Parts: sequence; C-alpha cells; structure tokens
Amino acid sequence: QEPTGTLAKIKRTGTITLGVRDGSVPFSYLDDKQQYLGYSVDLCMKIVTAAQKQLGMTDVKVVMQPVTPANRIPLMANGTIDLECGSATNNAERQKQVAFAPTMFVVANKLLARKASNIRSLADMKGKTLVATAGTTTLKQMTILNNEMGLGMTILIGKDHPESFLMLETGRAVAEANDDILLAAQVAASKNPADYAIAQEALSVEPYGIMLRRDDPEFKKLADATLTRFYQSDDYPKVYAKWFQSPIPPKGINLNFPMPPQLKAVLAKPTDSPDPAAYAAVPPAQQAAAKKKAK
Amino acid sequence: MIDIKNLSKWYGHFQVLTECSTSVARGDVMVICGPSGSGKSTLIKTVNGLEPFQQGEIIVDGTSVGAKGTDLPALRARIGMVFQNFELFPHLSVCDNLTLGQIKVLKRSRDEAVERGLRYLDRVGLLGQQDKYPNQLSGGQQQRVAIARALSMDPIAMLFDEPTSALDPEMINEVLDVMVGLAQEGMTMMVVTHEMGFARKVANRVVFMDKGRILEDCGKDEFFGAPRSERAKDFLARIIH
Amino acid sequence: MIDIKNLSKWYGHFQVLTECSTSVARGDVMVICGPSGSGKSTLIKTVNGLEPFQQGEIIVDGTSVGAKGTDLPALRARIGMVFQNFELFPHLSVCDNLTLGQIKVLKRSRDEAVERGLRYLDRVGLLGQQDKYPNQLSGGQQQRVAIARALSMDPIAMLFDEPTSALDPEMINEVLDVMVGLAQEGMTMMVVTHEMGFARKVANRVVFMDKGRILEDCGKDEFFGAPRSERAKDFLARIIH
Amino acid sequence: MFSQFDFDVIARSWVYLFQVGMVFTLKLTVLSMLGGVVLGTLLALARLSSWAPLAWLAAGYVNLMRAVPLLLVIFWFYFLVPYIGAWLIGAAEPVKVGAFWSALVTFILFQAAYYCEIMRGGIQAIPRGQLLAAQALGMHYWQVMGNVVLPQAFRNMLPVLLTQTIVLFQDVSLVYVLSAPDFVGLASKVAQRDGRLVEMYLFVALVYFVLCSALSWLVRRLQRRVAIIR
Amino acid sequence: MNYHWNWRIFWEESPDGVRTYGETLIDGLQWTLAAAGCGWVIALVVGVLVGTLRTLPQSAPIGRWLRLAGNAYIEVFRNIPLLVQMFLWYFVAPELLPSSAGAWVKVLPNLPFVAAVVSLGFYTSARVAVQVTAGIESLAGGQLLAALAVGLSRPQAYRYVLLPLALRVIMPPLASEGLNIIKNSAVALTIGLVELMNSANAIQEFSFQTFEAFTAATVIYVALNIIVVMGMQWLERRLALPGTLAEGMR
Ligand SMILES: Nc1ncnc2c1ncn2[C@@H]1O[C@H](COP(=O)(O)OP(=O)(O)OP(=O)(O)O)[C@@H](O)[C@H]1O
Ligand SMILES: Nc1ncnc2c1ncn2[C@@H]1O[C@H](COP(=O)(O)OP(=O)(O)OP(=O)(O)O)[C@@H](O)[C@H]1O
Ligand SMILES: [Mg+2]
Ligand SMILES: [Mg+2]
Repeated sequence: QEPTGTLAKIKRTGTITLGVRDGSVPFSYLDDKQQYLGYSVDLCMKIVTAAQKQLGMTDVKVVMQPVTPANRIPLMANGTIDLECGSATNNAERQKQVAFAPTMFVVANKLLARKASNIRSLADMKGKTLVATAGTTTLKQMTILNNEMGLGMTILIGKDHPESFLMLETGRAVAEANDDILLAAQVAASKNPADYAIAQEALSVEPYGIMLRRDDPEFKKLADATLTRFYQSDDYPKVYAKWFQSPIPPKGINLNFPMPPQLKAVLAKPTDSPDPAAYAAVPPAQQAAAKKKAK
Repeated sequence: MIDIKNLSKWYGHFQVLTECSTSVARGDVMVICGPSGSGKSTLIKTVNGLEPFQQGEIIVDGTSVGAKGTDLPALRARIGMVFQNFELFPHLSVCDNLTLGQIKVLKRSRDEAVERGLRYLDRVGLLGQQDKYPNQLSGGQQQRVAIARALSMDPIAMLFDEPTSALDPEMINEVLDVMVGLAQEGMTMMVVTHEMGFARKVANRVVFMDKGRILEDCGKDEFFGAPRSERAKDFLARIIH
Repeated sequence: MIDIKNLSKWYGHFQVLTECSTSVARGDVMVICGPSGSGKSTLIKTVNGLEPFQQGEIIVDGTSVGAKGTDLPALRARIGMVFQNFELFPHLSVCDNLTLGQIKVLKRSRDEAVERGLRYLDRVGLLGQQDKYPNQLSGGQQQRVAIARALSMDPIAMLFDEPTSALDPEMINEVLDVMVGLAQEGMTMMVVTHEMGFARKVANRVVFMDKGRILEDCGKDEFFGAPRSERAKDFLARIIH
Repeated sequence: MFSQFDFDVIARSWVYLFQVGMVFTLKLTVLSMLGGVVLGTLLALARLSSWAPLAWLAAGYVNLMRAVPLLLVIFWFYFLVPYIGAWLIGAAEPVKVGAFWSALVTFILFQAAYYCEIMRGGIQAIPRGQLLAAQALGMHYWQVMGNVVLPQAFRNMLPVLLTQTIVLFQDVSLVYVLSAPDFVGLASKVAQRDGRLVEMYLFVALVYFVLCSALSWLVRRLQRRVAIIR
Repeated sequence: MNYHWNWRIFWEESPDGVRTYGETLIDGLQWTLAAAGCGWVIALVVGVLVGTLRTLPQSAPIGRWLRLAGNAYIEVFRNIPLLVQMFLWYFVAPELLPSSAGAWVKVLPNLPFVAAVVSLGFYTSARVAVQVTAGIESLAGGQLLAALAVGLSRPQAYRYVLLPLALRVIMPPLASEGLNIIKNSAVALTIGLVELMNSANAIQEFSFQTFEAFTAATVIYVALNIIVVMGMQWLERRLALPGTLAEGMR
C-alpha cells in the first residue's frame, strides 16, 4: 500500500523538515555551535526514525527550519514544515488547524519577575507592564485576563521567548508571563538567577504536543504509536533526565526539574486530548476564559 | 520597383498625407523636397512600413507593404534606410553596427558579415575605423558609417531622410560624394533632401510636396527649368540663395 | 561714488579679473562691454559683494565692500541690480516681488511698500499687472518688473548685467526705453550691455574689458570716435553690423 | 559607561555571522537583483506594450507592489508561495518552500516593480530614431529590444539600478521576521542568547554602514564614468 | 487547497474580549497613521535643515564644515537598514543613557511608538535632505543672487525664496517619500508597535485566518496610497507656479 500525506512526501523528497525554535529551552533551541537541539527535537527524531523504518528508506535528510510561535501554524498548514518540535500548547482551537502527537509535557502559565518587584500574582500587576510572546496561548490568555480583571496592564509583545525575557531583564517589563518550565530555564540561564522569582499562582494548565498536519491519519498514527511506545520504554526516563535534570548546552546549566505528577500521569496513559481538565485541576483564571469563549 | 498609389495617412484627426501617388523604377534616383512639415519624412517611412498608413497601397518589388500578413522585417531587410541623425547604435563598435543586421536578420556568419561590412566601410572611405565607437567619429563619418551599414544588407533600394541636414557644412560634401557615387552605380534611391546641387547632379525625378500632397512629380530638368506651381517656385527661390 | 581699485579675482587657479580699476561718480552712466567670458558679469557682481574677491578694494558710497564686518545685506539694499534672466521670484505675485525687499529689509509697512511698489510699476508702464505672476508676463514685461523691484528699494545706484540679452528683439526697446529714462533722470548706473545704441544715447563712460582686464575706460565720444586698442576695434566691428 | 558591555561576544561570533549570515544575505541580494532586473525589464516592456490590456496588467501589478509594505509582501508570500507552487505544478498538497526560496521569490517579485520603473525610464529615454533604425534593418521586436534598446537602457540606468540594489541589500534584513538566518537574524539570535543586544546591534549597524557606504561610493564613481561615456 | 475562508472574522470578537477583529485592525491603522505622521514631521524639519546645510557656500570654512556634517548625517541614516535603526533606538539607545534615565525611558508605555517615530523620522529625513539639496541646486544660483541683491540676508533668502521654490520642485519625490514612510512604518512591528501590519499579524495568530487578515491589510494600504497620491496631486496643483504648465493644461 502506497503511503499518503506527509509520509508520501518524505518518501518522494527524501527529506523531512522540522520546525524548531530559537529559544524554547530545553525543548527546542539553538546552542552556541549553531545546532538546534532539545527535548522536543529528540522526540521528533524518534518519529523521524520510525518513519524512515516504515518507509524502508536508508537515509532521510532532516532539515531544521526555525519558526516562531506566530508563524508555526500557517507554516505547518502550507507544508513548509512537517513536524513542529517546539513547545506548542495543545488546545481545542488549534486542533481545528493542526493535529498534535500525544502530550509530551504539562505546564502552567505563570509570572516571572524580579524578586525586588514583589509580584506574587497577576493582581499585583495592576497598571504595570507585562511581556508575553507573540503567537502564544499565554499572550492570548493575558490579553483576556487583563480586560476581564480590569488590570490596565501594558502588554509588550516579544517576537520569541528570548526577546520576552530580555524585556524583563532590561527593565522594560515588570513581569514576563510564560509557561513555567520555560521561565525556569530562562532564570537558570540568566546572568543573575538569584534576582528572579517565579510567582506561585498558576494561571492555566496546558499540555504540550508536537504538531503535525491535520487530516493526515497515516502519519498521525505513526507518531502516536512511536511516542506511546517510547513514553513507556526504559529509554524515556533517560531522555527526561538528559534535558531536565542534567547540565545542558550551551552553558551547562542544570534545570533540576523533577518530573511533575501530571506528566507522570499522561505518560502512563498517553493522550492527545486538548482539554486541560484531562491533565489536572483547571485554575479559575483559565475556567473564566473558557467560559467566556463558550458564550 | 516602388509603387505608391493614392496614399493617405492621418495622425488622429490630422491628415499628414493626402492621396499621394508616385513610382520609382529600378535605377531611378528620386529626390523629394518641400517645406518643413510637408510630410516628406512620413512618406519615405511608409515605404518600408516604419509608418503605418490608412488608405492607398504601396507595392515594393511585388510586395504590398500595407497588406495584412506581409513580413515587414523581411521587407525592411531588403531596403536600406539612412536617417537624419545617423542613428548608429552607440553601444556597439562601428564593426558591430555594420554586422548586427547581417548576423541577426540575414543569418550570415560573423566572418562573412565582417568581411562584407569592411568592404562597404572601405567603399565609404572609412576603412580602419571599425573598432571605434560612433561618438568617437565626426557627424560626417557617422553618416557614412550609417550608409555602409545599410549597404551591407545588400538592399535593392535605399531611402535617405535628409541625410545631410544634421551635419556641419564642411561634412556635407563627404556624405554627398558617397551618395553621388551610389547613384552613378545605378542604386535605386529615394532621397529627401534640400541639397539642390545633389538633385541637379544625379536625380532623374524630383517630387515636390506641400501640406501632405505631391504637387510636382517630374523630371529633374523640368523641375529646375520649366514653369511650375507657385509654391514650388517660392520654395526654390528660398532654398537656392 | 563707486571706486574700484586694483581689483583681482581668481576662481581656483583661473584669474577672472586682473588689476581692474575704475570709478563711477554720482549721476554717471557707465557702459561695460567686451567679448564673452571677459569678466564683465564678474566685475559688476563684485560691486555689491555678490562675488567675493581676493585682491584690491571697492568703495561704494564710503563703504568698503571687501572689508571684514561690512554689512553686505545693508549695502546691497542700497544698490539695485537687474539680471540677464530677470530672476523674478516665480512663486510671488508681481506685487509681492516688489514689496518683499521693502518689507523684510527696509522694514516698511505693507501698505507703504505696496504704494511705493505700484508707483514704480507705473513708472515702467505696467500698472495693473500687479496681481499676475512672473511666468504670466512676457520677457520684456518681466525685466521691467525687475527694474521696478530694484527701484522700489530707493537705490543710490543701479547695476545692470546684460538686461536685454535674453529678450526677443521686439521687447528689447521697451526695456531700453525705461533705462534711458532712468539715465536721463540722473540715476547712477553701471550697465553691462552690447546695445551700442543705448551706449551712444546716454552713457558718459564706456569701459571695454577683455580677458579680465580693463583695456579702455574713456568718454563715450572718445570710445566711438577716436583711435583705440585693436581688440576694442575688432569687437566694435563685429558688434555693430 | 561601557564598562558593563562585553564586546567579546562579537569576537566570538563574527566569523559565523559572516560565513552564514552575510553569505545568506548576499546570496539573497544578488539572486533577487538578477531575477528582479530580468522580471522588471519584462514588466517594463509590458507596460510600454501597445496592447492595452497587457500594459494595464503590468501597471496594475507594479502599482500594487509599490503600494504595500515589503513586510506585508514577505508575510503574504511566506504563507502563500507553497500554495502557488502547488498550483503551478499541479500538485495536490502545498509544495515545501523554505525561508530562503520563499524570500527569494518575494524579493524578485517585489523588487521587479521598482526595477521596472527604472528600466521604463531608461527605455523611454532612448531616442525613437534608434528604434526606427533597428527596425529598418529588418529586425523583429525581440531583436530590436535585445540588441539595440535594452542594452542602451541598461547601460544608462546602471547606476540607478545599482542604487536600488543597495536598497535591496538593506531590505533583505527584513527576512528577520521569518527567523531566517540572514545577517541581522543571526546576529539577533546570538544577541538574545547571550543577552548582548547593545554590542551586537551596534556591530550590525557598523557593518551595514561600512558596506553600503562603500557600495554607494562605487556607484557614484561608476555614475561619473557613465556620464562621460554618454 | 484546504483553507477555510471566513470573511466574517472581522465582526467576531478578538481575544481581548472588548473589540472585534475589525476594530483591532482599525486601531492598528491609527497607530500606523500616527507613527508615519509624526515621523513625517521630523523627516521634513530635519530633512529641510540638513538639505539646506549642504547648499551653503563652500568658500567659508564654516560652510565647509556644515556641508561635511550634512553629508555625514545622510550617509549614516541612509546606509543602515531601517530595521537595524529601529533596534538601535529601541534596544540600544536606552542602555546607553545613564542608568536612571535609561530605566525611566524603558518603562515609558509608548516606547515602541517613540522609537518607531524617531527612527522613521531620521531615516526618512536623510532621503528628504537629498531631495531638498537637489531642489535648491536646481534653482541654479540665479534666484539666490537676486534675493541677495535685493538686500535679503542669506537666511531670509532661503526662507522667502529658495525653500518655497525648491519644495515645489521636489514635490513629486517628496510625495513618494511620504508614501514610503507609511509603508516603512510596518517595520515597527519588529519592536512591538501594534500598527496595521502587526494587528493583521495578530489576527492571523489568534484566529488562524491568515489570508483574510493579510487581504484586509493590503486593501487598507492600497487605499491609503490612493488617498495620499490624490492629496499630493491636489497640493501640487494648488502650489503650482502660476503661468507654468504644472498648473494644468487648460
Ligand atoms: N507622431 C506624430 N504624431 C502627430 N503628428 C505628427 C507625428 N509625426 C509627424 N507629425 C506631423 O506630421 C507632419 C509631417 O511630418 P514630417 O516629419 O513627415 O514632415 P517633413 O516634411 O519631413 O518635415 P521636416 O522637413 O521638418 O522634416 C508635420 O506637421 C508633423 O508635425
Ligand atoms: N563659478 C565659476 N567658477 C569658475 N569659473 C567661472 C565661474 N563663473 C565664471 N567663471 C569664468 O570666469 C570668466 C568670466 O565670466 P563672466 O561671466 O564674468 O564673463 P562675461 O564677460 O560676463 O561673459 P558673458 O558675456 O558670456 O556673460 C569666464 O571664463 C567663466 O568661464
Ligand atoms: Mg523630416
Ligand atoms: Mg555675463
């Protein structure tokens, strides 16, 4: 039986293009040797290897195409990239545009600020400047909450996560809103990690997934099977440890991020559900926004 | 060889040519004169189809110029034309000016084209200048190159549109001499010019135009001697000092 | 009133004026002539400081033009100047052309400036044209407006640089007539011109220049009558047909 | 004041920036120029065509391109080119086009509008007699254009075309928004990774300043020479 | 191609819950106009100033220095890409200020707007200056001499005669610079100004209706273009020198 969709394309062109990110540490980022690497890239490579095997090819050329949160979805739709190996949140809205491989991580939107500015929750940000990254669910959620809670924040928009952190670091924004794991990585890599604090308040629960093109059942099936098998294999803990609990390039920083319970749960029972409730208790901030959406 | 019948032409509402008829036989030298704006240039340009026309007919060597489907480029390749402002191609050397048409249109080999080009360059007295560029030459030299360029296509007839009127007086003769030589060798020529000395010497026909009409079309002797229209008389009086 | 002593001027290494000396008394009309490029325009422009010079001295009504600290705008305001190409300000109406200098330099009120401007416009025969723009006037009319503009500053002397040479023949006289009138009323004038008729009629001094030197500087009758340098003779012969 | 700045980041990365980024930028510039001049010349001929619909179409295209920001065109094409490609070759699914090729198509199509106007000016400045003389030799339209009109127009307009190319060279920096690895894009990646924006952007500005100044100096010299030849 | 067109998107509510997507676009348009407009004022003022400096006589040493300064200004602002200039004003300039001033500048709520206006203004001013110089030089000296001969000082001669004339001469190239500054304002999206292009991009990010958003932006830009061109033609006719062909063929 002839392969269809993305698999057919890989077979025809001998190439697969991965959408990668410049600064989603440790999921997908550029190191000082100008290589793209990270946890998501490793997972993607599992899928690539599986695809190669299924197609019976000896060599598939892997092209790394940098994308931003703002352009990854159109670029997936128009065929520029075949797999998005970044830190994309899987939600119902996006599932109308693209498909997701089984959830690979679970995060929460949080705020990062300098310790000195004493930001504990979103309410503390009233009238202050917040930064978030263009094209992210975080930015969308902050825009909604800003209006709903009457915070009157100025929201700066970074092109990608490093730029957002830079806004905070150079004092242009009081706080950065982002996924907690990304924030942790940014702090760890910063010049003075001790200066920053991540606020405790979780504003959302969000599953991360590798994006694939929609309506491509054959490739989706392959990705699902590959990752499910991998999540439950003995290799997985090694890969997790490699990125979250050991020194990583370029600076050899160790995030020391133990595996969160939500992730353990989903690894045991892999799913690509876009519903945050499937992973953990949904914080009120997210419920409000979802309600609004429904009406 | 060139037959013009009832030719009329308009620019928009302005009629430039009105019912012009004349013909040039093989070996004829026809001089066309008349006041400025009378339509001389327009008439001569209709002959090789550089100007379209709306009424009448022009037959050149059996080919109808105005007819649909006439291969105008092929026709033009067989008729040489020399312009008032020389119109050499300034980005090409003299040699390339001479060979461009031969190579692109007549599909001659470069060697053959160069050989023939140089032969005609010699003919106009400019052998040795082939590697210069047009604006390194004087006006008279440029015009002679232009004549050589037309000749190297082996035309069956030559059209001249005031070939000497952009030249300084000293240079007029060097160009006229070449033209007289051509006429004497039997080249069929239509020449728009105010040089009545040239007309006297070699023309066998003189056409006088005014306001787009051909007012006189007669032998040279008749034109310069016998009585004729007032306008032509006026014109001659003004032009011959 | 205007004293020029040993004036020399260079453009880079090229010497335009060489040791020129002459003087114009109150009420004098001096005509300056000479072949093209001889430095006439340059000389006349040094008088009101439009051209700087390197050597020599010019004293206008007691003020040294070249001296440091001389208030050139104030000096220029007292000397009228008329150019070959009129140089009216095309974006201003005739009336505004006449009043601009009066208002901005002499600080006259608009009403006063208009009144005086119109008086001089009448003087040059153009009253009624004050609302037109320069480009809507003929060359002769423009030049007369330019004269009125200069006059309305109440100058103590007038400089003219070939005021008629950009004009069609019919218009030359209308401008010359105005200038003759001015001369007869006793205006001090330096006029660069080739109009020898004008010189004959009203000049009391004629200066002849060649290659940056003043070769002749004498009374009108002497210039047109008595023997003089070969060059001036040549020049006169060529200019008076 | 510069004590907290660390210009070492430039020493560490400049080789890479030039080898990868500047090469990308230059490649894009040169290829876009070549493609743009060719397409622009064709557009100019179309605009001057006596067949009105063709002239209108070309004029409409040129005016549209000149009415919208380059950034908008870059975004349009980044998302659209794969579909156009699929439509062109009749493929069922969008064709994969990377940032480089997408940018190249964008710049060629965009710059062609500007080159078109330059070439149109150049063609219109050629005396009509040249056209007649070439036709009188029996040349066809394309022979006349190719051998007589365009070479002259091109030569006369060379300085203007090159000046436009300097603009193009600067415009290529906008592929930054595609995260493409051009000179500015790479520099900003390094800058953000190392938190050294000030040093890096000053360096980038200096490099562009030196290159563009040198280029425009060369163009000015060329212009004087062309002016003499004419 | 399996793209789901949805032109009603502009009437749908955007994520901020206050405005529709259409209103987002209008907001962006307003920022575009504000940035281009303010930048244009800077460009004209600085451009005329610098362009004038470059026509001062070279004979006086001060004239020579001002000329040199004018040329240097133009070289710098013409030869650095606008994108990089925006980065310099937005990212770099505040860091070069004394730290307290820098800290104050960095939290200005409209910093992207200010940086965009400044960079658009200076970048365009270099181009305007070139035109102004050319315009003044095209007057070929005669008008300057005539103005000086009337007794006007040099500044007065520039103010009342040379500049009014030169600006008329360079009206068409100025018009195209005016169009350019509107288009160039889109570059400000890279420093986070939510102008027209950026709001189209935001619509695209949030709603995934890429082509609708870009089509709307394109239509608006084209409309802006037409309006500016018509406005400039009107101005050109109004300022045409009476008695010249520029007045119109009547
Ligand atoms: N392209 C054109 N469109 C409109 N009118 C034209 C055009 N070309 C020529 N004419 C007009 O046609 C008339 C004849 O022009 P033509 O050049 O044939 O005159 P001519 O006899 O050669 O004059 P000259 O001795 O001045 O060359 C003139 O009145 C001219 O103005
Ligand atoms: N700005 C300049 N730079 C260099 N040389 C100049 C300049 N202006 C004038 N010259 C030269 O100075 C010489 C005198 O010029 P000027 O205009 O005074 O002559 P003129 O006697 O008024 O001639 P004409 O009758 O042609 O007006 C000429 O040779 C001219 O080429
Ligand atoms: Mg003619
Ligand atoms: Mg003179």
